[in-house]
Amino acid sequence: MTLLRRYGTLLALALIVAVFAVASPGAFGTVANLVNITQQMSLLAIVAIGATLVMVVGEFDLSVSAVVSFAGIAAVSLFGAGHGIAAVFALVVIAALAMGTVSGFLVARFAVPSFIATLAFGTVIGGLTFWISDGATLFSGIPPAFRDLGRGTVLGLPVPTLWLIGTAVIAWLLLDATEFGRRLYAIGGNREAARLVGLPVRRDMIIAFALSAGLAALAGLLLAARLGSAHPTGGGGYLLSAYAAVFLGMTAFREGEPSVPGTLVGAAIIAVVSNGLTILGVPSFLQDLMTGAIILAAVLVRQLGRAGD
Amino acid sequence: MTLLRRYGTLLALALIVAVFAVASPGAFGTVANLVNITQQMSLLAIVAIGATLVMVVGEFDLSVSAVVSFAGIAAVSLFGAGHGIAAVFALVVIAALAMGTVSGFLVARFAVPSFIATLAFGTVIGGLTFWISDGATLFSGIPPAFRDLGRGTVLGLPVPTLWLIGTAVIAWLLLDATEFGRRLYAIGGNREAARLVGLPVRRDMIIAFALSAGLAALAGLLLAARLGSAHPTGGGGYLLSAYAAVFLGMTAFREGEPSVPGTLVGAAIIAVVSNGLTILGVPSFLQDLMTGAIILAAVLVRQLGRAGD
Amino acid sequence: MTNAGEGRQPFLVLAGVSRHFGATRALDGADLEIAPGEVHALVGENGAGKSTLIKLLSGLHQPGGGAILVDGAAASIAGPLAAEALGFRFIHQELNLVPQFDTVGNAWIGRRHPHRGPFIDRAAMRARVAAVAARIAPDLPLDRPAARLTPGQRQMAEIVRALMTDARLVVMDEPTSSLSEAEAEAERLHAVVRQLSVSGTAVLFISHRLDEVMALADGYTVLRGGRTVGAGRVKDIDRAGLVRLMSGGPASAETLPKAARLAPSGDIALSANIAFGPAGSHAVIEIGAGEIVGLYGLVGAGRSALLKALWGALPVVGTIRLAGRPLAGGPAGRIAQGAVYVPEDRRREGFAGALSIADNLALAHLSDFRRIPRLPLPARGQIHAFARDVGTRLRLVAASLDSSPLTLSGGNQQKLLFGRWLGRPIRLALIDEPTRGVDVGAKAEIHGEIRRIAASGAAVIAATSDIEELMALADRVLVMNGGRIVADLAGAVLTREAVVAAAFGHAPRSHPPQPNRAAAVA
Amino acid sequence: DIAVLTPYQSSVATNQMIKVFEEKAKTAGWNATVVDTRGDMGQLASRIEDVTAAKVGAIVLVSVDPKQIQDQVSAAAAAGIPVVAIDGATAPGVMLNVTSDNFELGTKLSDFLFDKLGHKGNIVKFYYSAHPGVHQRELALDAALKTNPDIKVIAEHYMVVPGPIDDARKTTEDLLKSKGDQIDAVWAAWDEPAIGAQLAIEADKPDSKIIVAGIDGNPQAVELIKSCSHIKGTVSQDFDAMAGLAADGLTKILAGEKPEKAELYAPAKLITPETLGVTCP
Ligand SMILES: Nc1ncnc2c1ncn2[C@@H]1O[C@H](COP(=O)(O)OP(=O)(O)OP(=O)(O)O)[C@@H](O)[C@H]1O
Ligand SMILES: Nc1ncnc2c1ncn2[C@@H]1O[C@H](COP(=O)(O)OP(=O)(O)OP(=O)(O)O)[C@@H](O)[C@H]1O
Ligand SMILES: [Mg+2]
Ligand SMILES: [Mg+2]
Repeated sequence: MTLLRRYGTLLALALIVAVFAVASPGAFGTVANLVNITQQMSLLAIVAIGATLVMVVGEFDLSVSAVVSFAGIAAVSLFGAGHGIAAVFALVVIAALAMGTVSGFLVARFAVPSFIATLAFGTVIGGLTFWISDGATLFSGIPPAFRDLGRGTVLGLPVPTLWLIGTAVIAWLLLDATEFGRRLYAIGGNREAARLVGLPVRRDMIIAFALSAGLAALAGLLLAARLGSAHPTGGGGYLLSAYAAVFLGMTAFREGEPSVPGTLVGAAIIAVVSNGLTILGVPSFLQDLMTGAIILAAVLVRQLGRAGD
Repeated sequence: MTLLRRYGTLLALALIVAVFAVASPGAFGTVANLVNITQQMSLLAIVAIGATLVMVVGEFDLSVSAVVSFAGIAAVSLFGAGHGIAAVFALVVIAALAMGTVSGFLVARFAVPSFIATLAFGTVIGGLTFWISDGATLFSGIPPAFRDLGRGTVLGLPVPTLWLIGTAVIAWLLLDATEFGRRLYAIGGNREAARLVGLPVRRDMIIAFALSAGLAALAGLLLAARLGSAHPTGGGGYLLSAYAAVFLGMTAFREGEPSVPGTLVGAAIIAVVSNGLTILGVPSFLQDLMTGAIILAAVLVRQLGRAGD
Repeated sequence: MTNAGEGRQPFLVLAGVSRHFGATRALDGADLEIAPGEVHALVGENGAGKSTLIKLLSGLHQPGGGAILVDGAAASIAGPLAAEALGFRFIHQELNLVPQFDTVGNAWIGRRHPHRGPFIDRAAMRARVAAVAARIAPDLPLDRPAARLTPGQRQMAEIVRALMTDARLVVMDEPTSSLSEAEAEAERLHAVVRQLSVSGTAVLFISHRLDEVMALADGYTVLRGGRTVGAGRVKDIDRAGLVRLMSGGPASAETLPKAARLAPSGDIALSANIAFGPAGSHAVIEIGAGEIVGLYGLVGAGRSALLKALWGALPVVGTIRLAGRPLAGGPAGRIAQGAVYVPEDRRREGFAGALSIADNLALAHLSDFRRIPRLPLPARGQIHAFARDVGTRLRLVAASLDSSPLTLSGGNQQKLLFGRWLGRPIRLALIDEPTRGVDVGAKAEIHGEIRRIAASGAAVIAATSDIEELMALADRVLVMNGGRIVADLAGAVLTREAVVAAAFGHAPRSHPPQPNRAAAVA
Repeated sequence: DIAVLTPYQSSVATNQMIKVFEEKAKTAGWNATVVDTRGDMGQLASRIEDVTAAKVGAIVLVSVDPKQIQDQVSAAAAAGIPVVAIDGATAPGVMLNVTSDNFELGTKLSDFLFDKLGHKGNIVKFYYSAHPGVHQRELALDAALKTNPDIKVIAEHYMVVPGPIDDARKTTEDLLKSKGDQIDAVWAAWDEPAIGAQLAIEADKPDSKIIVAGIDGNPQAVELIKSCSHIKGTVSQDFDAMAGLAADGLTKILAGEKPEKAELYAPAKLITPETLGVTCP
């Protein structure tokens, strides 16, 4: 029972994988497919890790999807303007950090609820993205070397997976093993107390928002690299899924707090379910039904384990 | 300054209306157009009022958009099966109330975070909607009398506006003038305290979720009536806008509490801005930019008024 | 008394400071002087402005007027960091821990953590905290999240936090209000205060326990209505003198003698035989109509858990009967049967910040305030009339009954929890820390109300950490330890010494609890 | 097993193509499953990887430009899985693309409207450049505008998807308020915005002479044409033919043959009140 309570959602993930592997040993259960899932979940997980940082301080960043779209469009246009890969990467990430800083500033300085601040600011970013792209999908001028940042394998692991591993390790250490991370959790747990002991609440919150936007931009760049094109609303699908991953993760470990390992479990559940259901050839509408039901079950498993408390 | 603090967002709405009226006296500033705006905001506002009820108890209902889509599709299919208008209305609303009850039960009984519970359950509802509609837009067999529930005017006011007025008045009385409303605010303010003074916390939360789904279904029915067709993802656009309205409204009255008048102001700001910008002929991308900026300004006005505290 | 600070020059002087919140003059010309190594008591009625004064020192609020002088120079304390830099440490009245952090984590927030390489060193963090905790609170669980500590344990965690580093001034806003006065807890804190004083650290101490003040402090300052109305050496004043200064009138009878009340009738009103809460907790209780039973124990002994269990807010196994009828249906069912409950943690369990003071008072029985009895529409007028009545009976100091309870001072918040049950028939009262943080005057009122409730034939159980209160109020005392009732003291054997001894687990058990034969004992 | 993948299943046109293809698949004895990614290209790429891993018999992409997911398409082709596109484009790895020429659809629509207006007047444009096919129609309009200097675009609106009907309706309501007297026609890049525009005109300016036209031959639009609404035309893509051609092509491919051409065009025809045999006042 304690096991169920502490690791319920993780057990649910294991169970889901096991069920699919039995149902489809030849396709789902292969090492190649499991490795591929890590690649498929990587962009979502990177966005979700960014969202996790902001959730840790108790806020929402709803501009992540706008930043994902922006990063792809901005990158392809910059390539069109003749810039090199390193320059494009740097420019786009810096622009995103600046955007995150603005969101963070609005929330931390003016106490605007983050939900509305980032939603509105995301709309602004969306407008900017449309302006740059003229609303069209951009294809041309992407250097192959850039595309390789989002595809192929290195040492047998897909490149996006490697990006994810890097991001996750850094974010995890940042949150769990540094003073900055402790401060973020303290701010999220009791902002008043954090203020009372003189933590730099505003500065840390702004940094969290900036990092969230930076990671969304990274995901956007990798998405453009992976697809070889950039779509002005290409990040739209990431918003709710990223938060689904974070919230699933919150039920996975610790006392219902957002955490990097939790978010990874959450993103993995989402990725495994859609991969597995597609491989099993489940029709679309049933996929939705089952995805929703499986996520609910994954959360409930843990809550049932807690019922004894 | 106090005025700015207490009614900042309302003043912002007035200011926005004034600016548009000056910029376009002949088109925006006419009575006909202002009346038309009330019609354009009505469905969004109805959904947002439902979301407000759930926000009052401190939770999110992210399944509202799925319920909007479901209601339209279910209604048109039921018409196809030969049912009458009253029966269809009743069946769809009852189905939605049942769905809301399930969400509410998951949240109140199992303490599943509402964000993930309603997101997942919304996915299930989406799957159901796809199943019923086979993914197609449905339009045949809608009786004209049903369509009249979503269009035309009565006593000079557009029919959707009348629905909105009715909904808003009832919801407002419910929240502000009944014991139920008092209990909801108490639950939202401090759930543990509410439980300890013997309030029926679970039951009230479940009712709030059920009402939210019921109102979303009403909006979905009116949308189908208004468009003469139902689209399996027709409610998709309502989710974020509804919460934008609620959060805008939270900065409008009371001390940051969700409220019906606040949500109306929020929905009005959203509707006025999009109407005004379209009438002024502002290009699409600039519309996004400006919508975001205006909403941010509307929230900031009030927060600036508070800066003195 | 340490006599430290005697004759030394004050290093901290507040001269005529004021601070207004809208129309409320929380501070209106307050003076305060503290010398190095002095233990200084700040006393005053609820709402006198004590906590507000502390907040000026900690940089949370800025003074609206007057001056703060440190070492003779005007200092502006811009924020918590500035206060920390001056060497000031604070234990605020409303506890401020991060709920999901354990004691170790909480102790380190805002401090430079020990590092190993680029990462924080958890072992070193724990070792430092354990060293500090060993002095003050050896029983405090260091690895349990604050959210799952009892209020008393949380208070200790705060104290540990404040004493982690050396300081010039340690400010404690009612640090002992949920600590038992038995040697282990409040006493241990007192010892620490004396140690600090000897090592030259000044201590500014706020408490409504005047005996504690008399025993511990060197100097005192009395605030009334935001103004300093008296200051001096404690050895030059007596308890009655302090009360006179605080209330501005004669030292009225603080508490009525027990004899002023009718003897309990002897009918059994409440009988319970339950297992509840943390594993191993078990209680057999019988209480007569009109009887006031005190519940005593050390921090974490299980008093609150027992009361919650009786209130139906915790899962229980066993039977609870009120006047022979089983109590059921959770808190709502108990209210319907005439039971009431006052929680101990006012912030987390007490009231809803979103509602006004008046609405919070009416919350537990909204249906009593209907315009038309059958329609669930609350009548604002009736709610306000009720709130006004409660306010006068308990001397509530509030700017307006329509404002949020969060704007009230700590003691006044406490009054709300009690006040919501006044004025209706009560058959069972479960009261957890009835007067935590309440000033002496209001304490007498609350005690009076409790007696009135008992006199009307109700069974009353009051858990308290204040042994003065326990002795003054209770006809019979149950002492808990480790989730069980270890002593049942009444009449001649009910002495302070017996109670304290029982709390530590080496008590002569007058009625050893025997769950199986509970019925026969009656 | 055949995997049918699309990002736009809930769009009327796409939905119709899929329906028809599913029927043809059934008669051919294939087991077709449809996967929809709700407009998300990244998801679509992942799902193609999945069905490739599942070693399906063939992949059919509907309403998506394979170039947007080139790597995954190439990988599928390399794994020996034939890839066929409907309403897509040719690309490496795609054995057959059956489509209507979107540029031609746009030209047909523009010419129809301009003829109706006598090559002089003001139009409102509803477009959606993010979809490469729909974008082609917009380019066709631009080309047609060059040769018709007297036609002016006095307002344009980038559609909100999902919810295009309601969006077009609201926008048209607003435009009728500000420019109602100047608008002569509404050019809709597909039928859903046209339906929205029609709803607004019917409610706010039922007597106006504004003409609305779109593309797709959406049944609701056809119905509205039949009932003499403001929608006067839609350029119908022959979805039956497209899905049929795709199914035939796939049959050949599965039998080991190569399709004669990598790209097949289904004819498009204009639907107007006249072609439907109704006379409107
Ligand atoms: N943030 C605030 N807004 C409005 N009024 C306030 C606020 N903080 C304090 N007050 C008011 O200022 C007065 C002094 O409060 P303060 O908390 O300093 O009292 P206190 O002496 O600490 O009382 P207690 O013994 O009950 O803790 C009270 O009347 C209180 O209602
Ligand atoms: N939520 C919880 N989870 C785990 N243990 C808990 C929880 N709440 C309380 N405890 C433990 O249960 C025991 C009894 O707690 P209780 O609150 O009843 O003590 P108490 O006698 O009221 O003490 P205090 O004087 O601190 O209020 C304590 O050891 C406490 O640490
Ligand atoms: Mg105080
Ligand atoms: Mg207790």
